[in-house]
Amino acid sequence: MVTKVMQIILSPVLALIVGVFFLGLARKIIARIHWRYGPPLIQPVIDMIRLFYQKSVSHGSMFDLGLILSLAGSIVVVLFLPFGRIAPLSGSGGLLVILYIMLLAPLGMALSGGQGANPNISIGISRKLILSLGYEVPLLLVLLAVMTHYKTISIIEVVSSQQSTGWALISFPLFLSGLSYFLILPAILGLRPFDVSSAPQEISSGPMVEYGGKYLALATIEHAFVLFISIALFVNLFLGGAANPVIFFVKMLVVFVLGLCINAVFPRFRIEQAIKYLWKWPTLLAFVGLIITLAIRS
Amino acid sequence: MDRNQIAKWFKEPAKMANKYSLHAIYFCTGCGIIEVPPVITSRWDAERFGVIPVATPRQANLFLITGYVSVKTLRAIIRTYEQMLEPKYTVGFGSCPINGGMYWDSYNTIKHLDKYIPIDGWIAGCMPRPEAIFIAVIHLWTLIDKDMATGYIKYRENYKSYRRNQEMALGELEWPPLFPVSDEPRGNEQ
Amino acid sequence: MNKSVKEKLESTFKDIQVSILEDSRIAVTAENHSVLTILRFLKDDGFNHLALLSAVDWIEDNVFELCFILTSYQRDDDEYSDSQRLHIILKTTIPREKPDFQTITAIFPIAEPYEREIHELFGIKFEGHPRLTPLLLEREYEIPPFRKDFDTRKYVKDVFDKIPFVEDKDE
Amino acid sequence: MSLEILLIIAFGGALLTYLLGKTFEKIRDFLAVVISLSLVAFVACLYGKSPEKTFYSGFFGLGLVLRLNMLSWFFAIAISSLGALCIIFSLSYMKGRERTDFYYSMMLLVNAAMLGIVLAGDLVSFYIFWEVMSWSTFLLISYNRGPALAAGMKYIIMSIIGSLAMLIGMLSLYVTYGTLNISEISAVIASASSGDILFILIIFSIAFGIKNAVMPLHTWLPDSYAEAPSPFTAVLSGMLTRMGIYGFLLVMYVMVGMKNVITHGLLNYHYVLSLVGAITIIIPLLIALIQDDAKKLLAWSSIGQGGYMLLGIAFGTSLGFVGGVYHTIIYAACVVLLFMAVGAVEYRTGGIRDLNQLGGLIKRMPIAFFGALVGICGLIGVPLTGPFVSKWLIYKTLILEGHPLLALIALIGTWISILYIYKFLHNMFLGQLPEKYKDIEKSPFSMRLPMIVLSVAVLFFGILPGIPLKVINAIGTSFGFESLNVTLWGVASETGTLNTINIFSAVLVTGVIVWIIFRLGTKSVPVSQEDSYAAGAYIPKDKYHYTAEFYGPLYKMIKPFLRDVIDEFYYWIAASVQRLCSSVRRMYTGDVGYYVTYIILFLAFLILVQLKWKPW
Repeated sequence: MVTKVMQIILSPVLALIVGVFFLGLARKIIARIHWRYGPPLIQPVIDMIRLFYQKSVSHGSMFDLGLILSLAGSIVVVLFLPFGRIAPLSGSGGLLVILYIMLLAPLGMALSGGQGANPNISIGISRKLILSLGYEVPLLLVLLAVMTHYKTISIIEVVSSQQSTGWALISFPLFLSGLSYFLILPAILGLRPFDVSSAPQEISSGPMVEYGGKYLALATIEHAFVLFISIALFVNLFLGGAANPVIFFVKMLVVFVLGLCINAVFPRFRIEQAIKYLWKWPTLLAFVGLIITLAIRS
Repeated sequence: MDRNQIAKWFKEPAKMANKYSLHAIYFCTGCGIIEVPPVITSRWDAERFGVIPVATPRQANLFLITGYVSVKTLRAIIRTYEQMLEPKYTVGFGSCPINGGMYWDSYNTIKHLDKYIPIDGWIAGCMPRPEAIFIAVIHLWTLIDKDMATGYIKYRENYKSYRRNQEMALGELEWPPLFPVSDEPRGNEQ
Repeated sequence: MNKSVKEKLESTFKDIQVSILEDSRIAVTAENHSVLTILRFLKDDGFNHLALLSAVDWIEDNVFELCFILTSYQRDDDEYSDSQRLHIILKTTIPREKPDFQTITAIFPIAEPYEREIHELFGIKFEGHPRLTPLLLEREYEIPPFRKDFDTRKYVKDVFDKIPFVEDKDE
Repeated sequence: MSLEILLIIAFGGALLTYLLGKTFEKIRDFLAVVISLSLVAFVACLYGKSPEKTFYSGFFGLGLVLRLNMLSWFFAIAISSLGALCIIFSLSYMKGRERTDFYYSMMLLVNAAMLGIVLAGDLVSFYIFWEVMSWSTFLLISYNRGPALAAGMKYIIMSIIGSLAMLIGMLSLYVTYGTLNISEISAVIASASSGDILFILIIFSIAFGIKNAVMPLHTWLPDSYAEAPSPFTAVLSGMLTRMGIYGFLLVMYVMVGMKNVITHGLLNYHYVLSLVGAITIIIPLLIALIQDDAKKLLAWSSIGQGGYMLLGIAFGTSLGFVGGVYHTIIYAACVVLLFMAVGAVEYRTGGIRDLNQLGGLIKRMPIAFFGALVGICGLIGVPLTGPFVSKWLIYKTLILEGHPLLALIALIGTWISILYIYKFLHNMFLGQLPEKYKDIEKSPFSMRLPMIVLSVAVLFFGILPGIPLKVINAIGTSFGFESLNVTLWGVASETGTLNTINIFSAVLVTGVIVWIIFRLGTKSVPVSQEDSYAAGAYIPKDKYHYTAEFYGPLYKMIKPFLRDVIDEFYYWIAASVQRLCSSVRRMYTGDVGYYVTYIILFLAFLILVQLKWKPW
């Protein structure tokens, strides 16, 4: 029982460290791609310390509770995701629960933004929800393909069966789903080609318009957790989720750097272009993957 | 990050964090705005100093006023400054915000921006080059270190006179006063 | 080509002076009561683009001078090229004490913002104008700023310099 | 404690309130509440018992039977409790209106009729109560005159068609088996040929499909929900439309027995039913996305959510059955909550339902906002609410039964419902508060009480789903399914267990930790809605709230496909029938000569037929 409690405490802390490191790394890599030095690796930590000391402005109780719900939702998803062998709560619900709890974060952000009473926020939230509808279609196809392929809805079994039968990314029907998941990864993370919902130029950073000191710090922490969750889900489902956390971290690093290189050089999509792209190629790939797994299964 | 820097970090993290993470919001008032893009992009890269442009005053703590201030723009500048969160610093570019510069006798420009909102740092030069802007940032660091960048505290304590000046220059203001301007001197601070 | 326009103008209107400044500029000075008819006439003749409407303050002979600059894009007279398109500058003078004029938005709707600006900066009233509200300036001025007798030094001294500096802890 | 006393109280109460209403207003309201609460208590103490009684057997030699089994008890407790809450809600909603005693008696009558349907043991009494319910619903829908009359007319025509279909089914059953008692039929029907069973299934599913607004038969629902008074819409959407689901359960499980449905179905009927359920999910939810009227939006959403229930019960596995039934009941609570929130806002803002004219009401009506928020989290299936458990069960059946495409449609349905339901919440409660609503006061206590009760119920049954699941599992075992391993916090099985206590404790602990971190930062200053970012400009009054075309880019992409074609098709049929009748009317010209010629011609025709084919 003690190791279980230890794991429950350890995995969010690890996720926070990895997420914040990825944020710092992202700014450094993007800077290097732009031929400039870029901030020190611990710049996000400095930003957060400053933000915590800065005064802040609140628009009402829902404005605070929504943000707290969104951050708590992201942390709870981390508890359900196995990180190497640390898998605190993965037994109680499997992929369906992960899919649904990933819903808490945008809902919390939308509620707190809604009370901010600013049209920039409302436009940002409506774009964020349209984008989430956009990338949900291929994401669901991918998850259903994995679930029907391994005939289970528990993520631990998916990881353990990959130990034996090799990575899902290489096995025949699932490499299509893996590819399509990788194509929609920037949309899930809200990175450059798809950061329509928090576009600084058009809608002055969307839902984060009214976030001041500690609110902005909590929002960046929540973004770090979402970064960790999406990549950890990809590694667990398609790269076999390693035995010990270090290999798991290395796999995540590789996936993240690849995703970042795409992100650094792309201009931002308009929301219609993003939806058209998301519903065309990734959905086609994932659909074919699902049909093949269905054919093999029956 | 040599030894005494780390000691400083532990002694007063707030001040150090304020120094090395200045999120700037800049107001495209006058001709100085053309200097800002090279500063924040690859050629001169302000991000090395932790200065990144942000979209809204709520997320910012550095306010760059780049160039002459017309009477109509002063209204927006005051509104933006009041929406920023403390601790906040302002830097004026060029001589026009200092004393009106070459528009010293124009009926439509604000001569001494210092009368309406506190300015922590000035950069001389009829639109300073990016290097001058970095020197200003370094200068602002030392000011923060020595607790001399106290524009926002001055604004809070002398809000009555600032508000009176603003109303003299702009006539009636649509938004309520930031701090209560009633007669007793010490209103509750923000 | 300028000759034909010059004769046409002189033949139809009697008390106007038409002079050709250079090969593509015609200056027409007319009385302010006949300005509307001339504008209507020129518009029907093809000069349907009002390039500019501006005013000049001749403080010595105590008069405001309104200039209407008309040009046209559609006139396909062959012999003049794009660069020296024919411009007609129609000038009238109105007395400085009673600076009002009738609006020309009926003929050229585009003149509406121009007239508001002139009203705000020179103080010339245009009867019949849909909305003569201030366009650019933030504050009210007793003497409109563009008039020659408006002393900017005095204005700055008694408006901006009167605002005191903010010393620490002043009462 | 027999069942007739229950029905006598229910129907007698309706009559009594009408008569009493004429004289004392106050006592009538009090009486209505007391009767509905007594019904709840009465049904509650019938738990576990299954009395069976024929209360009248002189009807063509058929016994009219009242019986109570686990399934009908579960529906009865839901009907009576939701009915009681809606009557409490309408106490203040109906305060200033005219014809309120007619309204209260009709509400109690509908409540009683639904109880009757659920307790009916044989098809004749089932049919009688079904008709009573349809007619009282018609009267209540067309309560506030004007467009409501047309909506009521449309509703009553379609429900008459449904009742006729049910009548045909009953007659065919009576002719073949000589009895209409459900238990007797279920015993003897196994021997029937598969063609018979298919006919019975189809004819009854038409009747119940219309009531449950399944896709092709759904067109009456949006108009009647929008026009009916809000408390009645809550009852209508909560339990009344779900009588169709009870009908499907009755026919598929009780009467025909699931084994026969699967094996005998030629086109395996339950697969077609699940396909219809899937279509019912996608298209109405997309249409709900582009609605601007709060009630229309909720109406289209409840059509779509009906599809989930069909998906659950269509597969006949124990997991699916438990999921479907639990979704029917707990979703009813959520949608009643949402309609109560709309009713409260409508009551306070003088009947405004258009989503583009409201905004920022969270500051003035916090309890209505809390109710709407819980209703919304329920409708989406957010982890700590009831419908999450039922949706988890339904998805698990779909995936493990090897129908990932149906699971895909159901999951996409959930994401679409997130979009339109956030638009509903945002346009009504969040954003800038308009000038004219600056000083409206809170919703009255009689409206807040039911909302709080329902919110607590939805959250409680989401965190501890074991309680209702145990009851439904008992129903399942009574129908012959193998029982699930139901624990207090979810379903434990080797192919993936659900443990809501873990989720709840995880969310609670992390929430508290994050709240503490939040308090550690410097105190935040409350700020009014005028002090928001507007690029340095001052915020204009009433012009700074983004509601119209909320998902503009998405509308442009999906709007051309979303014309309600079926509705236009029905109107086209009605128009062509009208043209036909008017042409026949022209035959009667009122001139006797014409009539004589018609008679002679017809006689000649008869003689000719007799000579040629000698039919007699």
